[in-house]
Amino acid sequence: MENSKDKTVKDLAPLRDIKSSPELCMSCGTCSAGCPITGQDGFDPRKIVGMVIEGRDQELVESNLPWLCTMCAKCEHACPMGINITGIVRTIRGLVDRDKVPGMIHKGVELCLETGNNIGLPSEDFDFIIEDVGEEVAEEEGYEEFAAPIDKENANILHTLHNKLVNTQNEDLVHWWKIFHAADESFTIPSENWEGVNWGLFSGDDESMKTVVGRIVEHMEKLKVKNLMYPE
Amino acid sequence: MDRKFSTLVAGAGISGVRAALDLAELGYRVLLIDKKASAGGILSQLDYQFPNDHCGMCRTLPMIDRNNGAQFCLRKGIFHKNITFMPGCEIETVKGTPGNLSISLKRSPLGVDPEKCTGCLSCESVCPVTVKEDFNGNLSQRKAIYLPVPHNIPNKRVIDFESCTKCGECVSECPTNAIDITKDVGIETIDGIGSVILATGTELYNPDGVDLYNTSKIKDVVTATAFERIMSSSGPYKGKIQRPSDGKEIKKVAFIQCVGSRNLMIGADYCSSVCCMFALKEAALLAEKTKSSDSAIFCMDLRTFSRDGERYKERVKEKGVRFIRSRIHSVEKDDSGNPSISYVDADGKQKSESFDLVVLSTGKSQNLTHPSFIENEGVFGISETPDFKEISDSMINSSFASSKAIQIAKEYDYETKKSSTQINDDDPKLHIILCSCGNLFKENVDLTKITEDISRIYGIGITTIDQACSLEGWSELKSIIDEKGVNRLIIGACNPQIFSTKLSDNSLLTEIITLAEHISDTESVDEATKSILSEIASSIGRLKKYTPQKVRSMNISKRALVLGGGISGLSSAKTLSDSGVPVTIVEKSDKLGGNLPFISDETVIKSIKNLIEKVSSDSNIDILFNSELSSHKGVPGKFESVISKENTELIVQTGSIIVATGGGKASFDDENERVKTTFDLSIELMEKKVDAKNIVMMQCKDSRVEPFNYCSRICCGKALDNAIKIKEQNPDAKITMFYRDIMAYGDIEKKYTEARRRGVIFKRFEKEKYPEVISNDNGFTIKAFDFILNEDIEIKADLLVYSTGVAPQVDNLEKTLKLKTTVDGFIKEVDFKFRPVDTGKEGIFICGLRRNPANASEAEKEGVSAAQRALRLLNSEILISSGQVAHVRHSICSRCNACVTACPYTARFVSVEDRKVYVDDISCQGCGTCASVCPNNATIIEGFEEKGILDSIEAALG
Amino acid sequence: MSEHKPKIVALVCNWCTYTAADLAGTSRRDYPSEIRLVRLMCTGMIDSKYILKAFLEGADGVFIGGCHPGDCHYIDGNLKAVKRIEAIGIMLEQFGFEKERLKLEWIGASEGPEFQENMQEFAKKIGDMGKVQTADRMIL
Amino acid sequence: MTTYIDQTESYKGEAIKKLAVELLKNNTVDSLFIPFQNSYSGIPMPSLISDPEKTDGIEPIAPVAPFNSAKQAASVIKYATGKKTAFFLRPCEIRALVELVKLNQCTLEDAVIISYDCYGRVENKKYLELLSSNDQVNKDFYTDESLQNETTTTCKSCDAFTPLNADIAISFMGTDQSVFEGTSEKGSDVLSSLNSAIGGSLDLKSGGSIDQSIVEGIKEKRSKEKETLFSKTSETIKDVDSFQKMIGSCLNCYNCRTACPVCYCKECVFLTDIFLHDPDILHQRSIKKGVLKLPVDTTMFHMTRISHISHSCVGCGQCTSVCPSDIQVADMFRTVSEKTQEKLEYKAGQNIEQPIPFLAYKEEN
Amino acid sequence: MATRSGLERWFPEFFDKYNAYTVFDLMKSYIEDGRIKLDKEMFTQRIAYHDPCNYGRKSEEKFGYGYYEEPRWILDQFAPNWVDLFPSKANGYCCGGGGGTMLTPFKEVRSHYGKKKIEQIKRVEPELIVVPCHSCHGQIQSSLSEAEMDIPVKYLWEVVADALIV
Repeated sequence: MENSKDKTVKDLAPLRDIKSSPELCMSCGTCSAGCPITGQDGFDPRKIVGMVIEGRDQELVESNLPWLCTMCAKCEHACPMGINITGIVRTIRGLVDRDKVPGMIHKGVELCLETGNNIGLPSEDFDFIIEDVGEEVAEEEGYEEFAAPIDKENANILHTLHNKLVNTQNEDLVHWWKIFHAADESFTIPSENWEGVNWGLFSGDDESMKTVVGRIVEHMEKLKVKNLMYPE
Repeated sequence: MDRKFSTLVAGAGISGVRAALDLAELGYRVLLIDKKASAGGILSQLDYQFPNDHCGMCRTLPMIDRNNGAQFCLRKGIFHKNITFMPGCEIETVKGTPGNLSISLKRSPLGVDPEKCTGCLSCESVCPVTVKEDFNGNLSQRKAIYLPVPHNIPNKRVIDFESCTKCGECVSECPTNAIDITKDVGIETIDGIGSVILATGTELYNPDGVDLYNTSKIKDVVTATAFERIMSSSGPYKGKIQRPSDGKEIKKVAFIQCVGSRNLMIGADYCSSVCCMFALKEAALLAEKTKSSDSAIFCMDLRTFSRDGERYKERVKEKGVRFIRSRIHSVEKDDSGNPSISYVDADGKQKSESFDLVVLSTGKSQNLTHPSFIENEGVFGISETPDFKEISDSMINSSFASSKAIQIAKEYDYETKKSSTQINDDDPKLHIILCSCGNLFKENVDLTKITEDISRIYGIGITTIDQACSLEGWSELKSIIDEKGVNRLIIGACNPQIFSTKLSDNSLLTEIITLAEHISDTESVDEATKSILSEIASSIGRLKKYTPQKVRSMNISKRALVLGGGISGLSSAKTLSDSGVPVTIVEKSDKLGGNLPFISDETVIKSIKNLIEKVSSDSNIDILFNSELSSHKGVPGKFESVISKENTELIVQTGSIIVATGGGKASFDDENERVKTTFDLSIELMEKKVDAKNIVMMQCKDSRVEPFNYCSRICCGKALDNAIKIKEQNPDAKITMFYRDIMAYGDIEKKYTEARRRGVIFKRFEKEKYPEVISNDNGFTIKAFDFILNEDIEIKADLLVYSTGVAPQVDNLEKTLKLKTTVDGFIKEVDFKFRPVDTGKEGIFICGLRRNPANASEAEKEGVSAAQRALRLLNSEILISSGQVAHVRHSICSRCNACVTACPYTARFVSVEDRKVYVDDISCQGCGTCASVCPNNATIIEGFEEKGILDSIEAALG
Repeated sequence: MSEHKPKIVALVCNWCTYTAADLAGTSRRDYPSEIRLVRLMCTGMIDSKYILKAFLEGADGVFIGGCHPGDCHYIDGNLKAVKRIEAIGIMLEQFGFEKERLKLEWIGASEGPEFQENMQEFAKKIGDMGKVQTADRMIL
Repeated sequence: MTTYIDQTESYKGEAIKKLAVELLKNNTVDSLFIPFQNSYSGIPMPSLISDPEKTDGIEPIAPVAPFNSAKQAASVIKYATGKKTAFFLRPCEIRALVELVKLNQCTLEDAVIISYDCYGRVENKKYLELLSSNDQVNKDFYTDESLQNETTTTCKSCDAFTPLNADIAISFMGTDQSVFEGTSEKGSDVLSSLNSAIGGSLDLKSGGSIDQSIVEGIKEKRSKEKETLFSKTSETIKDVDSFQKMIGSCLNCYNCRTACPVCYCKECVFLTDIFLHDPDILHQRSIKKGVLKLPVDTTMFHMTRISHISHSCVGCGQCTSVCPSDIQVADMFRTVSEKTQEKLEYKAGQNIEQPIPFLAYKEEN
Repeated sequence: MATRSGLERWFPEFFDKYNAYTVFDLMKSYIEDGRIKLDKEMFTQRIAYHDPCNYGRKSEEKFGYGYYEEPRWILDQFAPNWVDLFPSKANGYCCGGGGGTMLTPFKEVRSHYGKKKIEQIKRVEPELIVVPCHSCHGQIQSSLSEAEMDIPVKYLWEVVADALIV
């Protein structure tokens, strides 16, 4: 990890615009009152902030707590001190040894860095799926002209994809394509590094996150696309 | 140049009214304006006040020269001969210098001529525009032409031009042509004003549109003010305590504190100071009124920092109100449509609870500033920023501001007008004037029968005037008075309030009958006639037997005795001396300044030193060091005090006494040099660095628990100052503060925020569990329970700082001066809210720490405020008694002294010389309690002679 | 007893109940017109003779209205009156005046509706009781 | 407490007289306030005696009381003078005196109150009649039941006949002896200092034997009497017509109020301008009612008086005794007062520490 | 969210060269410019709309703008009977699948979250739920099945695509 070990979550967590550090917390309980999972498995946002203030980072890093949070920010929305609670959670997540990141998140990040998508789908499979689903669309009335544009240069819009659409729910790939088609929009899908989601956000892994975002910039340049449709 | 008004007071809320009355009572003419169409400010909406859960606002009214003001409920309006009230007015600009300010006012039209409006309601009935009534927290509706405060007197309508469509229906319907909808906002300039007092108050935070509270989606979420209206019998539901959505009786309420306060996200880094007490009061009232006990106050700290607040809180708790330490995220609805709230309870569990109603304790609106003309010389703000204050604090701050205005009024020699009209005491010559009010009374009352009967039985003449309220009617009325040589008059009209002010300067004795009260849609002409007849008869009875007393005057000893040379005493003395009143200060020690050695704020120290300097060099102020009051006698205006000074005794004659003997640190002893008090630490920090690394601060040491069950108000602020200072000196110092409630009211909240920002750790503890301290070789270990982390904690410390609170001086003055004290030994004021520095014994005032815990600037202001009250007595050479006071007929008095015990003002005393009972005219307020306990009418109240009352009862039943 | 319109004397304090009554009657009052208001500065001012006089002159009821405890302009005049009024009631009862005919109520200045309600209720109750025994009689 | 028993005298009046004289003679007190038979009036009148040589006429327990002497007693001790006086009073007179203390009309600082079990009194006229036929009536009254039957209605129905709030109480019901009991510290001190002044010749005992059942028996009889009387009276006054009939012949002479020991006003309110009406008022009343009986305000007077002092009524019956129209004022007063005092939880003359109900105010919290 | 914040953080120059649009911006402009036409008869059923945290609250916090009105405007164009959940928009409840929690093994906590959402949904009794987020879509579907409720969940662009008149 690039994070320097002598800095605590308190120092590392990004601040919101009003520069409210975790110390400002007056343990009022607004966050805990509003969080839907307060009390579940020992979760309590106020407690997390409290522990961060006291520098009890290690306990947090070793616990499930940062991973139970959906970082939905309902707590922050009402926090009278404007404390960036989700930022704190993400910072803690980032301090967790990568091999201890629970579930699929970090594995997805690694796969993405390696293969260009979070599920490690080989590109021939990808090409096949896109083409196949594209053809299905073209079979529908009114979409006869449709063909899924891969690596088309000078398109108006870059369209990245959510891995689950390619993998398990490819019937859902078609909706945007139909809309684009109906709107007579010129768009393109990159053949490599087509992943639209960026799990580095969830795992607290800035470096990987940056790499994945960088790929989008690359697409724009390489394919000479003018506009980006945010993937999510 | 017109130099009519010595002072313009902007804002007619309780602060403005207090300031205006301060000046008016000294005889200065005041122009009182308010942006709104009516006076009264926020208090006009509130029926109840902590600590007695009732009102008592009328106690603000003058007690000396009281006939100059109206003698009725102050919430219904303010009337004083020296106060001119202009509604719908705002200051645009202020130019010029003190003594000659030129003020331009923006005047919004009210649409209705108050001189002509009879309050007949016909305009309202035809007005097609219905809007929400903000007076009732938008829970009821009103027309575009309406009565701004439903209980106002007189009940003049105004037009809300924002919603008025100018359809003109009301104009043609008005029977007295009182309505004009053509006028626009105008600018009016008034010159020659001495000074301006800005008492525009503040605005309440508006929670509408905040998605957390959902006031628009959940009808049963209301603001605290709206809830007050719900509980008011003049409110939207006429006193039925029901909720807005479905009319269900309200039993269980959730109060959400800090709505709009203590919130950096909205720029509200302050505490609004009053909401906690407000919520407590409302919760108590609800519990009382509906016999319910399941309400909850959701708070962070419960800021009960006023003197009696702590005990009040406990009483509320006994009523079953819960205090839950959880700020609320948002309000939702349960499946049955009740508002519901999620919160975290004491053991960290999340709970969801439904309530009948959710009350938002809204504080002051954020980002308010004073208008720029506050910078102009001669403009005095009641507070530094638009602020919320507890009523007693407001009263004190108002008098602080008015004392400055009085200096200017004096300096520039504004005319004073004090009067006690001598009522004509010739043999009674009665006449009756009835207004037929167009055709209203002609049609509904048999005026002929009335005239005949009165003449037959009483031999008194009656004249009927068509419209007495019109100009012609008025002059006709006056000519009748002159013509008939009348000295007693009975006026019957639809709305006679008009006459009471018009006739008030006259030596006529007037009785006013509201004729409209006798007419009812369901009753016949005969009934109304009979009813009016008996009321006239009744008035005749009273007027005939009214024996006006000669206005009495008394020379006063124009000197004040200030007991105590501390901060409040000094400011009192200074204010009095500046007003030309010689002062004797009696100081127990050998120096002035009181608690000066315990103050660490450089600016405050400087200002106190400055004050000492000024007082010491003031030739008008005598200072007696090493002396104490040993005994006291006399009446207000003429007190005689014996001062003992180093084995000698001196007698001082003064018109007034100000008790400012103060108080100090509560006693605390600890040998260990690593244990300090917050006060001592603050002094130490001025000079040197604190070398401790781990500092633990413990609040409320032997404080807010029996027997010292009150909040000392200043310790939290001081402890926060200390913490910030230590952090400034040494950012790595670890500071933990154990607290029960951080009493960082008002802008002290900013210190609390700052301390946290600097990394001071705050841990709350419960009253029942004071953190345990274990001393060891290296320092201390403090054991406590952490409510956030839900675990026992141990904190090491090498310096332990206790906030030990303050205590009143033990000086026995309550016995010497016969004053009342609180259970904690503070001298009690007569009314905590509305007369905070009056002791209840006229002429004796109380300020500073002897009355309640206060910081230096609060004490200073109290001192000025007390001086201000004393000035009412000391401002002139003679005191003129008001009419309507009690007298003793010594020839038939049996001296049972029942009256002496009964008098609420200790205005009666038994003379040592002749054992007779005497009344002090100045203290007597004419309440008549003495007369009712006197079996043989040896005590009489002017204007309420028993004979007159008995005759009027007899007549009424004739 | 619908025909009988009770005569009621209401002794009210200037600060609270009188202003409440005033509020109730600012336009047209809808409390029974046989109520005669007698304004006094304070309920503490009420002499027992006033109550006796009213009953001896044939009042069917005497209503006393003052400020709520704690509200009294004169600190506690209202509370001082309570015992005295209670004692008169005890005495009157022995002379055959039903105790319901004398009523003491706290009505605050802004409580116009309360005043109205109280009056209606009191008038109704007194009306139902029938005429007071002193009515239409020569009382020595 | 010190008790002294005089076993030498069979007539208890004599024993009391002896004690009184000794008190004065030995300067234990400065004066005596005691019924005294002077050479002019047939009835022993309360007198203030300071010369021990002029004590012959003392008739301490003659069965008559020309008036309730509390007001006269109060006039002697209106304020402290340092002149110690022994007051020989009937129980009802002490009760009235206690009320007057509370009404600030006197102070007991200089007073020693001596009292005795009261068998009642006969009306003044009756007494003179009895006296004319029997000059031993004072003594015989205590042994002759037929004489005792001549006492007033009030006395016959008085169940508060034993001394309360006295400093020295003399029991003679239920015992043949005259038992002088110091019932207060002051009383005991008086007895002891008298004893030492006369060389210890007083027969001081720790207590006499009194047959309480006899006292109780009398009490029961009188209570019953009282009950009957009150229930009859309360029926009379409850109905306006019968009440008006009862007071119908009242002359507004105000004798009752003058005789009343607790009506303490210097001048009655009914003699002030409040009730002294102008002719136009009288005409107005007449016009309104058609007929106006004069003098006016009779009912108002009686009821006002009741309202003013019924809580302090000690039930001495003097009001009835003085009424020229034979109105049973006392019956009415006592009946109403009993209920009033019961409801106010106050008993006239009982507890000197308890203030008069609505003249004491509790501090609000 | 991740892409936009990543671009703003590490590639600020991106915005000099290119424009970036959210799904709402695109759909709204297609409709406004008349580039697509929608069938107003197709979605007349009661539709509940769910605000994803990322497009709403978090976008508002991070970028100063929350996409609350756009999706509602889009629904207004062809689905007259859509309703809001309560609370919604900036104070809405997370579906329970945010922050990558779909990928973690803490299913129980996730389903606790989901229950809150289901309660909200139940209260408005919808026939269809529309979301503009892949995570929310998946999480709400799984919460519904856990609650044994048979209500379809569709993407916002899915209903738009279905309503296209081509």
